[in-house]
Amino acid sequence: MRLKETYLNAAVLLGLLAVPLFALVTDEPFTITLVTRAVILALAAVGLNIALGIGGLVSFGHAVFFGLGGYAMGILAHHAQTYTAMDFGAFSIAGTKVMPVIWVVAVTLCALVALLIGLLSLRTSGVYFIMITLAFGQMFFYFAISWAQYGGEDGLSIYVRNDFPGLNTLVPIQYFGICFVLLALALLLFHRLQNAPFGLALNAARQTAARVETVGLTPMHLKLVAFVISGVITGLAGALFADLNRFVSPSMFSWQLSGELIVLIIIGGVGRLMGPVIGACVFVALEHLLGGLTVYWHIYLGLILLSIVLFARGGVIGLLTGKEGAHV
Amino acid sequence: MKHLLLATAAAVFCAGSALADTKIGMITTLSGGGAGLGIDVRDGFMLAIAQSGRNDVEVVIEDDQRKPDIAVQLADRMIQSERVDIMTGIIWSNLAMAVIPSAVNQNVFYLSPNAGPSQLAGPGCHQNYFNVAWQNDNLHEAAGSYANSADYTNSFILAPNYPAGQDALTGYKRMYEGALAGEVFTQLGQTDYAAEIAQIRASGADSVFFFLPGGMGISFLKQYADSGVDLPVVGPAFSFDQGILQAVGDAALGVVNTSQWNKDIDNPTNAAFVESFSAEYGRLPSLYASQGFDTANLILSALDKASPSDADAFREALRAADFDSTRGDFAFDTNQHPIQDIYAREVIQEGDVFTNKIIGVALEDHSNVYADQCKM
Amino acid sequence: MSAILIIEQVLNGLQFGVMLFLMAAGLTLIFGVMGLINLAHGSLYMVGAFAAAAVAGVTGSFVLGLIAALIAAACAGAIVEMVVIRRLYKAAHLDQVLATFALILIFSEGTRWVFGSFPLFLDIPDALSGPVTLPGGIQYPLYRLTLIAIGLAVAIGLWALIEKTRIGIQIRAGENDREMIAALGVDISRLYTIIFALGAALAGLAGALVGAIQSVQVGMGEPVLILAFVVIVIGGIGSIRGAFIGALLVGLTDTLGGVFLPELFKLFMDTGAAQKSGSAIASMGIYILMGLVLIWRPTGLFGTRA
Amino acid sequence: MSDPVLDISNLSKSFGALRATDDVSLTLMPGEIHAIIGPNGAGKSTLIKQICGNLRSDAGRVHLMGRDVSSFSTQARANAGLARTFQISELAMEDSVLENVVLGAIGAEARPWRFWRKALDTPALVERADAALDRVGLQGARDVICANLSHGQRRQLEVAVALTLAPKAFVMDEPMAGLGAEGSKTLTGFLDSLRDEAPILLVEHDMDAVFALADRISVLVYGKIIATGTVDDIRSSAVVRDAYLGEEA
Repeated sequence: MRLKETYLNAAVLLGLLAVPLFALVTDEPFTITLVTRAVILALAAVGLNIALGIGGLVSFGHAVFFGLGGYAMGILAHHAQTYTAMDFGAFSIAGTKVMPVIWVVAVTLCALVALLIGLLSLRTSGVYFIMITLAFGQMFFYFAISWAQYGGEDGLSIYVRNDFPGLNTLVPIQYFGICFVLLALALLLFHRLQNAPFGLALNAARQTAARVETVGLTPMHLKLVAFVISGVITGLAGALFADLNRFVSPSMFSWQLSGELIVLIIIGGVGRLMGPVIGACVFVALEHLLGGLTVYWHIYLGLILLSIVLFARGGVIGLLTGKEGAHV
Repeated sequence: MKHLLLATAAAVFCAGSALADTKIGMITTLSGGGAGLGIDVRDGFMLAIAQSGRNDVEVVIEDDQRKPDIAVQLADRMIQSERVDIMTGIIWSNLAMAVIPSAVNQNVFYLSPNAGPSQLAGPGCHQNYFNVAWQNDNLHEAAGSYANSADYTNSFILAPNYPAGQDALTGYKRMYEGALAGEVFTQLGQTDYAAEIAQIRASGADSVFFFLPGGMGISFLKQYADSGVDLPVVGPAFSFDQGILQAVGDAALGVVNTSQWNKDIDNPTNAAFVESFSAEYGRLPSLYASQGFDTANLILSALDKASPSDADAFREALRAADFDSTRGDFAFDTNQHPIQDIYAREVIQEGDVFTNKIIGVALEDHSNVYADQCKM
Repeated sequence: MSAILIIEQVLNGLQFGVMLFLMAAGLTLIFGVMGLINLAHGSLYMVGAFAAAAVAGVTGSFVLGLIAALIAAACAGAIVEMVVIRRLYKAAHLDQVLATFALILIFSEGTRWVFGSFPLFLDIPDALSGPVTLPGGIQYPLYRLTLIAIGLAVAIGLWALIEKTRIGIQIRAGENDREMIAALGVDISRLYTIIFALGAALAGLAGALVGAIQSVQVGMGEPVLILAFVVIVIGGIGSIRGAFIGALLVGLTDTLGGVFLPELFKLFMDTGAAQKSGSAIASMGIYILMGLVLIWRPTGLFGTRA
Repeated sequence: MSDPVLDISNLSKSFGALRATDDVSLTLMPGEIHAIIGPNGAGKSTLIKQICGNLRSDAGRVHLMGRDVSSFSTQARANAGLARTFQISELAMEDSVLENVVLGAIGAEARPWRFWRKALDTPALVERADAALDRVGLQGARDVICANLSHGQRRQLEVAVALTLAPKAFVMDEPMAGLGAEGSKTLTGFLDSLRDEAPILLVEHDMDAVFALADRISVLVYGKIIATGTVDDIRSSAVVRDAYLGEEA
């Protein structure tokens, strides 16, 4: 039985909506929180999937953007709840607890940093690109650990979730709604972008840079723009993740997190629209179910990942639809 | 074998029947780096629950993998789905800061068996938050006090560059009256201390104070012992607990460290605890195990007087601290952190086993400097 | 800051560097010949340390422990190569990263399952313990001097192996042209297994040697793995010479940065702040170094292939 | 006589001691097919890379339509009107034939910064692509994934992508390589019809094709052009016979 990818995608999205609604009826608020976590991780991975799946940029440092988004939220909310202003010498900025404002700040910050990291990193390729992005991740990680003003390695606690006009974000299903809508928007963007001239050119640049140059396009520019868009979406996910936990810490910058984002995509299917979503759901479910069975659940996670690489190229989607994913 | 079975019971562990009246959620570190501490706390805690023979207390145990976001997620689950009354178990300050403020605001009681960050002792204190171990500064303050009594006048001090490390040096300096030969922040997770040891050698110090928890301490002590620098070393108990000492070996012999507990504290509760813990798990208890054990007994003592559903009465019962602590005298200060003796211990060898022996009291009936800042 | 202290710190940096080289050499060989990114290299380091600690604990002999470390790591490497890695040579880098990441999880939790969560004990042999006095009155631990000597000996040995032996010729041929060696009638899969086991043995050796002065515990491999990757990327992936130079650069930068940056900062800020910011920047030092090298030379110092 | 479309003067490139190309000059006139032949290792690939901007020249200049493009990148030369096909197909193998040709159309419009509307639903792009596919006779394989194409179809697709660029000049690197006799013949006929659209600089090993197509032939040996002339000139040239054919014998 080979499924058509469109049906599979629709089923996954519906499932993602149905589970929390069912949990709402049966009064299982934690299940909603769990699904929200999967949705946010999926959003981060959708971002990475633009760079990695379409553009072939194996960024081992996407935690930079996840963490930046998180810290943008943490710092703004911290100043808002302590009624202090951020002092930049010549001027100062008040904090805020309004989510959309925080998102705009997070997204802008991530765009700037992605532009800078992209400009420097895209001079390299292959393994060197993997490693230079890792290096940037480590720089941010160590910086965050020693940044005592914002908690250093202890991180920053935000005692109540930030506000969204018209909603009560502390109610799990409402916060889930916000995250789900943003994920849906990101998926729409991914889908349009992948099929638009930009995506087509970027996808070709992953496969053959020489061809793209020969038709008069510059692969480096395509990849840089992809990297920035990618970083922005992952950054937005970081801000949501921080709000889900009401907490930010340097672990959001860790290389393990960068690795996990890659893992999510591979589990689902590289370059596939719903790959990150399926990957995130599978990952969170495994973490939850296996983690409940044994403290040695990492062994089983390892075995599952290994089997995916060895026997299921193309991830879950590849397995179900019988089509391999993008080669990176 | 029994402890292996316990170890796999990460999901739900029922001490009694399904009739449980009180649900306790324990989030602690059982896998990955630093799992030894969480395992000790859990084993000490469960020992006390088992010894109480009560069948109306259910303990839900979860592994946080030492990741703050996982801990937060587990806390959400315990509060939202399991609807626990009391939470405990967190080992690390950063995880504590992630979980505790929001948990106690959701009307859950939290009793810390290990971490005691200063924010939660001072302005961030809360009527539902109790610390049964120590405020983070305590053992470092005791080390500073011990340094005075040992007539050290020129200490070289070092700790990793993160909040707990910075607090450690502040705590030591708060009590220590001598001069500083040097003050160094190492990298978190650093494994090689040759550079720092060379600085110590060149500094002209007469003593060394260090706070390097976990594997960092093992590395430091082994390298220090091999360096030929033979200045006396003091530190908090974290690098000298029962789990770590065996990995350090000879290198730790004779080192003085400060702790609120040791297995030779002379009281019947402690003697019984050490004996029953060793019998149950086949290893000597560590201070973490004693903290877990005390936390459980404090909860049990309060449950005898009131139910957590009557929050005010239960809180009063906890405040009274009317239980037999393995540490002897134990009381809560106004910010619900312990007032207790802190001892200086020396590392000795008993047969094949490295362990600690009390050599004196470093600070008597010691509380913490943050109590004044706490307004409840 | 006295000259003695500076010399001692340079020695420390060297010692750190040569140990990193043991890790990086295997990693870079495996990449150079097989084109494989092996994240599980740190696990082989851990296997070496645990094998040494376990055997030294039972027999009381450090040398036996070292031999056990070499054998255990080489065997683990060979088995992993034959069971898993072999299927990945033609796979994309991304698949290799994921598969070897999965191996880390399996190795780490497996080790914890067997040995428990508490660190193991492994000590310096008596004959090598304590400091010696070097010319100029420098007191330096004998064991660390031994590590430097072993590291340099291994470097020379590797050079000789690659330049002077039959297998070295095959390795060099493999780096230049993979089809070529098959055409020459070399048993490729045997050659790959040998190289992988060799790299693993070097990592295991490093784990055991370093384990004696650090803590032998689960997860000890990952920080070293990251550093080893930094080393081979700086040196240029596939180049043994690059790995050697890169290892020394990283070792020296890390050690000297941690010592001298805070001193430097003290010139223009107060002691406490200088300590904090100095060590914060020092902790980023090697990554900054790597970033600069790659921006200057996108394929590392001695790298050719991208 | 009109001005050359492509004017290459004194190009040189050395790799260490090896002089891959040495003071190469040649022109491509409107409407002509100018073939470059030479034994293996003569420097033909190097010369193409220099002309197309993949390799920086040590010396010499390249003019396209009278404009000095010597300092241009590959992309800029493509935008200026230079279309290249590759000896070993450089195609997006995971994509369909249409997508590959649409890529050319996107490049021709030099507007990749469109993020929303589907490329395959954009009439201007698809029409341009379809026209090119029609010309090379690949319309039937429009939706086939490139990796599933036959070798010959890939060669056709290479040319189709070049056609979408509506170039001023083609540079073709052994388009006949690997084609059977039948395929060569078809492609020869097609290239013959292409010369009116834009002149072709043709590097080719297939002598039958070269003699059938070329208006002029240049012979490259050891990085130097030893002779340029009509088919008959070259056939009868003693120098060429010695240096080139002699070597093959």
